[in-house]
Amino acid sequence: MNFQLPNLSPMVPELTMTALALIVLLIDLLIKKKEILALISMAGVAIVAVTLLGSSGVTFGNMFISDGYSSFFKLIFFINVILSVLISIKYIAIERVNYGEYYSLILFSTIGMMIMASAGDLIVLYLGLELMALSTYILAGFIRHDVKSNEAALKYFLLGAFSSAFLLYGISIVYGLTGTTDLKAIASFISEKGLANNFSLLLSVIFLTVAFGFKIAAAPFHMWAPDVYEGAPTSITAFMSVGPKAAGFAVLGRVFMVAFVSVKVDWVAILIPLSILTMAVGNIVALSQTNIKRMLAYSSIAHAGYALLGIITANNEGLASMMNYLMIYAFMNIGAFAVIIMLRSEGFKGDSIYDYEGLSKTHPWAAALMLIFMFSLTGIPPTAGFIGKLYIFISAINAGYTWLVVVAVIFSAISAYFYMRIVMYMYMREPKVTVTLSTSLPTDFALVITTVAVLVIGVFPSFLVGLARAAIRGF
Amino acid sequence: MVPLSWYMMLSIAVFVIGVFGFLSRRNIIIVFMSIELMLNAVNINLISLSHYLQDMRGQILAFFVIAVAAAEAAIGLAIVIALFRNKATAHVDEVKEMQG
Amino acid sequence: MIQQLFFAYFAFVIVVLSLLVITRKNPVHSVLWMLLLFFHIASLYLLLNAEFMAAIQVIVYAGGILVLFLFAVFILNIREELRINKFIGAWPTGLTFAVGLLVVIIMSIKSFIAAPPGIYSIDLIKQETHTKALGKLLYTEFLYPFEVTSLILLVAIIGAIVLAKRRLKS
Amino acid sequence: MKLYLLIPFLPLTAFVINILLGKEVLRDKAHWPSILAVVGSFFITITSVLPQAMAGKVINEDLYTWMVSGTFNVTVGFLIDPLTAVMLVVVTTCASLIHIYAVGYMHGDKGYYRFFAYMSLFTFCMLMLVMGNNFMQLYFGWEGVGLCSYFLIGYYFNKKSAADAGKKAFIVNRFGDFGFGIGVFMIFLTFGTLHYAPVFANAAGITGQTVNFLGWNVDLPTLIALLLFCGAVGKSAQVPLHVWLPDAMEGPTPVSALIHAATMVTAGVFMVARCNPIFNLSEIAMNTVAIVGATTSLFTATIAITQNDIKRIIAYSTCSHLGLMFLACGVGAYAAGIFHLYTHAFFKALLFLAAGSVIHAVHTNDIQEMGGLKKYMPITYAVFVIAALSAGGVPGFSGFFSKDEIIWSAYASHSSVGKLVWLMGTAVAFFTPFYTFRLIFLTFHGKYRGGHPEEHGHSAHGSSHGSHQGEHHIHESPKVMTIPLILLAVGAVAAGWVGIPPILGGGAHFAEFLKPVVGHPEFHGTHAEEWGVMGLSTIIALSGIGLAAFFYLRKTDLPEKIAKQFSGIYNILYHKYYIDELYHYTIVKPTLWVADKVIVAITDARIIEGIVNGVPGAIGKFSGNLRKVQTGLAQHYGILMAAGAFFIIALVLLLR
Amino acid sequence: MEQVIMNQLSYPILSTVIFLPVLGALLILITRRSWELLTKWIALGTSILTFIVSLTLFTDFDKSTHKMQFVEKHSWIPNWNINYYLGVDGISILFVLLSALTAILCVLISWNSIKAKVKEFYISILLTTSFMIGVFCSLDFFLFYLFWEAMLIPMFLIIGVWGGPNRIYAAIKFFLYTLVGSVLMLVGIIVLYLYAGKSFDILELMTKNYPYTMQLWLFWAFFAAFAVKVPMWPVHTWLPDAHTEAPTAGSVILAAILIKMGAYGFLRFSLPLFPEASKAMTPAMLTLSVIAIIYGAVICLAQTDLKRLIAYSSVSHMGFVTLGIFALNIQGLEGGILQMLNHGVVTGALFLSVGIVYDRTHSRQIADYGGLATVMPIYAAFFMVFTLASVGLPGTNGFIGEFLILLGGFAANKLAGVLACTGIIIGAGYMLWLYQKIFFMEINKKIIGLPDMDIRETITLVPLIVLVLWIGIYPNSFLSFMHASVQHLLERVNAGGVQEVNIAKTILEVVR
Repeated sequence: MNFQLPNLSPMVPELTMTALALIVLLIDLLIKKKEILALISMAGVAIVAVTLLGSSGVTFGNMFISDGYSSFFKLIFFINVILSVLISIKYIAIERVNYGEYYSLILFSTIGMMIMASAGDLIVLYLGLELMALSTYILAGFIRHDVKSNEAALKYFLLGAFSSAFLLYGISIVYGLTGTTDLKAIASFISEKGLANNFSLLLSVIFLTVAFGFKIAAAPFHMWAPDVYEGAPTSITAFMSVGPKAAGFAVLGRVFMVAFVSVKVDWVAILIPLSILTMAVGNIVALSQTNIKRMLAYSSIAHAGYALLGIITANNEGLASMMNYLMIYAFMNIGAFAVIIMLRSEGFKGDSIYDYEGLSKTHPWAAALMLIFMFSLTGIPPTAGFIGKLYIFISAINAGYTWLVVVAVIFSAISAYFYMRIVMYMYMREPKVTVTLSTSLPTDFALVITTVAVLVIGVFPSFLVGLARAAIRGF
Repeated sequence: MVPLSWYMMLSIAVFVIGVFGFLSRRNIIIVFMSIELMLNAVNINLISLSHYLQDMRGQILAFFVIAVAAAEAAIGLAIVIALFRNKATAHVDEVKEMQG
Repeated sequence: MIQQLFFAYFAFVIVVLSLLVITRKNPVHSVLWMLLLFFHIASLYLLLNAEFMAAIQVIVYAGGILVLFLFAVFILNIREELRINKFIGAWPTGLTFAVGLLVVIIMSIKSFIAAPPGIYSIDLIKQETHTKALGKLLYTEFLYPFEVTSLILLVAIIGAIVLAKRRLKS
Repeated sequence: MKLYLLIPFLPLTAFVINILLGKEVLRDKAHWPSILAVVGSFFITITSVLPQAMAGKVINEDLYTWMVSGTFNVTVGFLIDPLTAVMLVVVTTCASLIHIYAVGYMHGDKGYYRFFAYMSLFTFCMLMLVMGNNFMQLYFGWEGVGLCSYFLIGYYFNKKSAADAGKKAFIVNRFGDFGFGIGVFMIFLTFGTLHYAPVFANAAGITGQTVNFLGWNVDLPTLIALLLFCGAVGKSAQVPLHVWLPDAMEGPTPVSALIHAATMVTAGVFMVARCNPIFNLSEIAMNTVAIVGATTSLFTATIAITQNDIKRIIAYSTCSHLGLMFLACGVGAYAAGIFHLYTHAFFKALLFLAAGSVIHAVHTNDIQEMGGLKKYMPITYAVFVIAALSAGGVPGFSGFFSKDEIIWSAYASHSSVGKLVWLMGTAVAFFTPFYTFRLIFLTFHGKYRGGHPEEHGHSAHGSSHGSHQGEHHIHESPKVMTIPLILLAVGAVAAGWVGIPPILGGGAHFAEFLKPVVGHPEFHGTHAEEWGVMGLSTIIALSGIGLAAFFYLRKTDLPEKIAKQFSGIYNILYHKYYIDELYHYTIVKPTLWVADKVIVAITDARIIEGIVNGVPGAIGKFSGNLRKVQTGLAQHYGILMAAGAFFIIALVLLLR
Repeated sequence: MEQVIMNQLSYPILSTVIFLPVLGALLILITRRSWELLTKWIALGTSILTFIVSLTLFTDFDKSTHKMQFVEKHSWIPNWNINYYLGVDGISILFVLLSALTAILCVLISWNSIKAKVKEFYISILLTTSFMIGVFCSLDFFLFYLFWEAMLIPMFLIIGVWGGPNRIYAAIKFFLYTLVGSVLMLVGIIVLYLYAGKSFDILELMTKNYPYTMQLWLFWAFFAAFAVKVPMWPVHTWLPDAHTEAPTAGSVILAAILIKMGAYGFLRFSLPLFPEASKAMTPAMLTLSVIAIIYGAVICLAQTDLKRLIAYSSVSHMGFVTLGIFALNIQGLEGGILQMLNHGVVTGALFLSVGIVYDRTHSRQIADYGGLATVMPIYAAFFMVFTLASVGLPGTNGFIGEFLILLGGFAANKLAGVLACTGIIIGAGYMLWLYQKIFFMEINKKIIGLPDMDIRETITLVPLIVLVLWIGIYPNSFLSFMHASVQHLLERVNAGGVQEVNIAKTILEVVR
């Protein structure tokens, strides 16, 4: 039996990325200055991003799909990696965990996400998810001399493993029902055999929802998020508030829209209360937070709720709006974390919101940037956050979910309070503690990128919207 | 011939026992083992389905599950050890510094 | 009939052992019961004509994972373990929902219809041997996930080292 | 060059000059622009406007378009007809004399320029009011004079009572204007324009029409007339809105003379007369006007007999006379009303100015602290008596002719209402001379009852008059004050001679002059009746003087005894029928109470703010509770996940 | 182009007016923090320049047509069919001018009173100005909403950073209140956008007819945004707090421009887009307006805080504006628009005036004043003029607006007109009471020796006095701008045929 090597050209980005991760891992052994690894990682990711261009196609018998959809998500992952690494360099030195593995794990995690985004088969999806998740567990516990970091890793790990057991169980039922794990084959099998009314199928859909809901931190599967976000190294919090969430959305979109498209009505009916609950929990509990990382964790939960609206519309426009939203969220959220990370300095935690009191007096620029990110997260024009929400709302209303959008906008108005609270502390209170900013060139660079992106997308969203639309076209 | 449903029932039973173990035990190691139980339940399901569907995918997935389980166990235990170094406990309910 | 009896035995023992695993106070006992459990599951796999799976169940699980657990258990303080409650306070709630899940899963799964059988009939497997059949697939059709698994294992190694190695003096 | 335009705009110019330059540049010469302007207006009136009006020429011209909105089109325009001409004469004459008088009266006051600025502004507004050719301009002047009245009443603004009085005047007037404004709206809605000419021309067309107003079907002319009359009630201090006028006496005396006697308060009468084509359409409205006027007249006359403040007595007297004017209008004798307006302006301004002269000398308003002043201030005394005789309706004086015509008109109108108001008017004819002469006797006769001079030196007026004015220092006012007094006295005697009724051998020129504008009422009475009515009122007036002389010259202890005997009635009268208190407790207090205790404390703070703050508060509290779900224990999170999965599956099972 | 008249000038005038302040803000951003004087002069210069440029609008405006003028249209976000689309008509042009004028006054009045974070303050003021002008010029819903919401950011900061003691509460309240309303409008905008075949073009949307039920829903969605901004009763309670706590310039912007946006929204959007719904909802709107008039006036009687009183009086005065708008006749509408302008001028002036004494005494309590007319006579005179304008005395601008509104309101609904008139009585009551307490009576010890207004302060108030008298004496120079546009608006509203008004029925319909 002859073995023919499948066409590898669609997965050049993944391969390059793997090579990059391994190279970083190896170089780590050779050099002392770990900052170089960061540089290599970023440069490498930039190169990988370039390879995205020519990488469309399907290979490994539908297991790997590289299309606009996956490429768009990969772009989010790359931006996520680059920005996270930029803000990590100084930070992990301050936290005294300046190890080379950090960067390679980030890269491995990203590979996992890329695999998820490109997965055309539940097996690959599971493995990509595990690759991403395992790397992230480690990263969450990377500050191993810090109890909080350990705790974050432990909780993330326990609940992550729990949720992947659900995922597996769901996969096993789908497999039993359809005899395959290929998404397209599942879809055609379901519609051919008229399985759409089969409760077992719904059971598996629900189990997959649980697992994906866990990844995107949708209520009631969100409970890990606040603790893990708070305990994990801040740079990793930024990283995983964007990457794994986007990856979760990627698989959610693809699995539900491709494999389970025949039971659209059902999973939409499941996701609607989920998204309302998510917005509610995220926005409401965020109101009473005093730790900014934790607050942003809840905010991240809430944003998942908004993005879910894109999936709920269950059409291409909705998916495009969801992708657009996640891209924008990447910029604004990491931007916010970049400011947060600057407050962390030797001997100063800087993650309480009270540490932001009077920041505008002591560090006007940092405060101004934080202000922009907070307004963007609230969704006030002319920032990108508004564009993201607008697109989501347009597509949801277009799909007939006006009432749901009303709910969403009301929660979004509620959310304004906790974002504004930060602004209020920064601008309207007097400084109580002296905050020294641990600025560094990479962090500044990350801030410049995110700020410019937030403002430019806010005023000229055309390119991004067009990109998301183009990406979804071949879905 | 044993009907498929028996296997599936067994799988469900083990899965739920695993869920219960996960949800109620204090000892982290036993919680880990509960997760392994759940994975094993899935494996039982997969392999029996694979057998009855006369298709190898199920077994292949089970194979990967075992591999991943091993990796998970390694990382999980590493996390426990790291935690144990900072806070000498192996009880989940004592690890709740962060809440709210 | 014989098969059914075997199944009945294995199923019963597996359930009982599972319960034992999660109810023992002493983690060492749990690990040992689990070992037994894994052997039974492996036997079940044999019943399903999956020799290779049975083998790795024993080798990887019993041989690898459980030994790892045992190591971990020994680090912990077992004496203290025996003195305190083994369940968390909310275990009744956990039990309720576990039972609830059991009920609703069973209710849903009732409508399960197995997909039509594929090509890997028992005869084919017997003829080709299970290991070979599986191996062939793994290295051809499922090469991609197989490679991904290698990355997972690599990450596991890195992770275990990063997390568990002794504190560096800085 | 339209010369008549200068009449209002000269005072306006004076105002602008004074307000811009008065404080720094003109200082104690601030009276010059104002006096020159108003005297200029006076001469233009006399030399140009009056002859034209006499010649029967009516000017009705628009100056410019003020407001346009759809079909609503209002101009600033001028109408000069006989009625306007009479008003112009009254206003410019009185204003000129009072301006001159004020030079002496206000001398040395530190707000000197301000006083004259306001006076000029007032003159401007009053002239705009009487000269306007449409309701909007009438309204403009109406509010403008109200504003100046507010400024001038509150002229001594550091004094609380003065500031209060000004505010009160303004707000009470607003109540009247409320109706007036709505009346103007109704006119626009009915006629589609606010110009006098088309409105009055078409007025007859609305006879008998009804309109749904706030749920009631009302007769349209009645509605419009009554709404307009509301404004008149406010401005002319008629019952029940008369309460501001006595308080308005807080202002400097020239202000009282000009605004609260001669001109502004008569605007209501002017307006009713001006709108006679509308009023004539409604008997109800006419009767209302007559009864309100008669009531006010009697009501305030009775109050006046118990008051002790020299200016307040005159103020009540003003109310009373204004009531008579309305009485006249109400029985259709507009010309009689305007005639009384005209004579009243002279004698009442004279009364006020004379009173001012007294106050200027003794620095108190309380007649109980005066007495025996005639030897110190003979001129003042003389003019005061002339004014009193005129006001009291003693034959030969101006007041007699006008008052007599009113009473005769009331009697002669062929309605029962006319007879009723005639009776009331006749009663007033008794009270008026009584209280006026009571005032004279208490002030100028007897002995000086003033206390230590220093006590009064500062209290009545600003600090500028603070010198030694004991009994021995009381002296006649300077010439600049007495000459206007004398001139006004001439008017008080002779002004009425232009309207001597035919029965007394006169030509009733006044009524004839006004006839094109206000028409002429139909009288039903013989010459004998007319003689009877005239004789009766004259006898009554004289007996009023006699009684006053008896009480306050002979038996000076009698009034006190009577007051004690009838303390109930006396107190009611002394406290002005408790109207102020009534308003205070039924309108002011409840409104403030509602504002403070209900709206601020309950509606706004509890209900609306309760929801506004309560909902976020509840969300916040909910948030605080909800975060407790996040116990920090991983297994609780797991339970929640399992529960979530369980509930979703269960719901799907149940609902599908 | 038949719908609009493109900009004939050699430069894009509306863009210039909108973005000049932004340019100024950027200039300030790059100046050194220590050069405060330069910052102020840049702010002043920019705002004056903006105003001068905007005067061209006033002179070159063609009053004979209702069409949008000085129109600029560029493709902006083609994916969503969004254009950068600006233009003014007779309804909006006056507010552009007023905004530009207000900016100058705000800079002037803050000259000495803002001492902390000077740079940020002037940036905020300029940005607010820019966004406000943008709101009035936008002909694209997206652009409109962008400006509408973006304005919240600097305004939030102005109140919260430079405000009084309770500023944080006020700022957050202001922000959340208006945000809740705005987001509902956003939903409405999106619904319109989708219904009209994906178009944000306001003029195009106005040409379409919408189903009645949809109109009702959308009317209320837009109402949520506009009513909060106006503010109508009972969603007015942010206003006293925000006005009171904001720094003088903030109060002025709020009073002069920001709350006009709500009424402007009704005019520009609610009426022409949902004519039938507007007509059906007229009774409700009139009721709310009348309640606002009386409620706002009565509540003023019980105030002890100077700025709070003026703030509540705004509620009452804006009640007149909404009354006029929903009278749905030409007098009411034109009166409403003019009264918006008047209220901007007068209340802005009152807040400026209060700011002037506040700078001296740092007290807003009415009880801390008394006899001020003796101490600061010129100031008292200015304040008197504004007080009189506020109570609507003929000869001042307040009279023209109120008269037209009441006339229109009376014509539309007699009861509403009559009840609204009572607001004028009470209005005189509280304003004169206020004036008396502050300027008359015995001199309060706390204010002895205060200097009268200086040149800068006088210059700040003089333009407003001029406007008060100008509009009062010759309102036609402003009314004439509106005629064509208002006429057109009325035609649009009346084109839909008279909808029989039955509140209970319509409410039922909405519920259903």
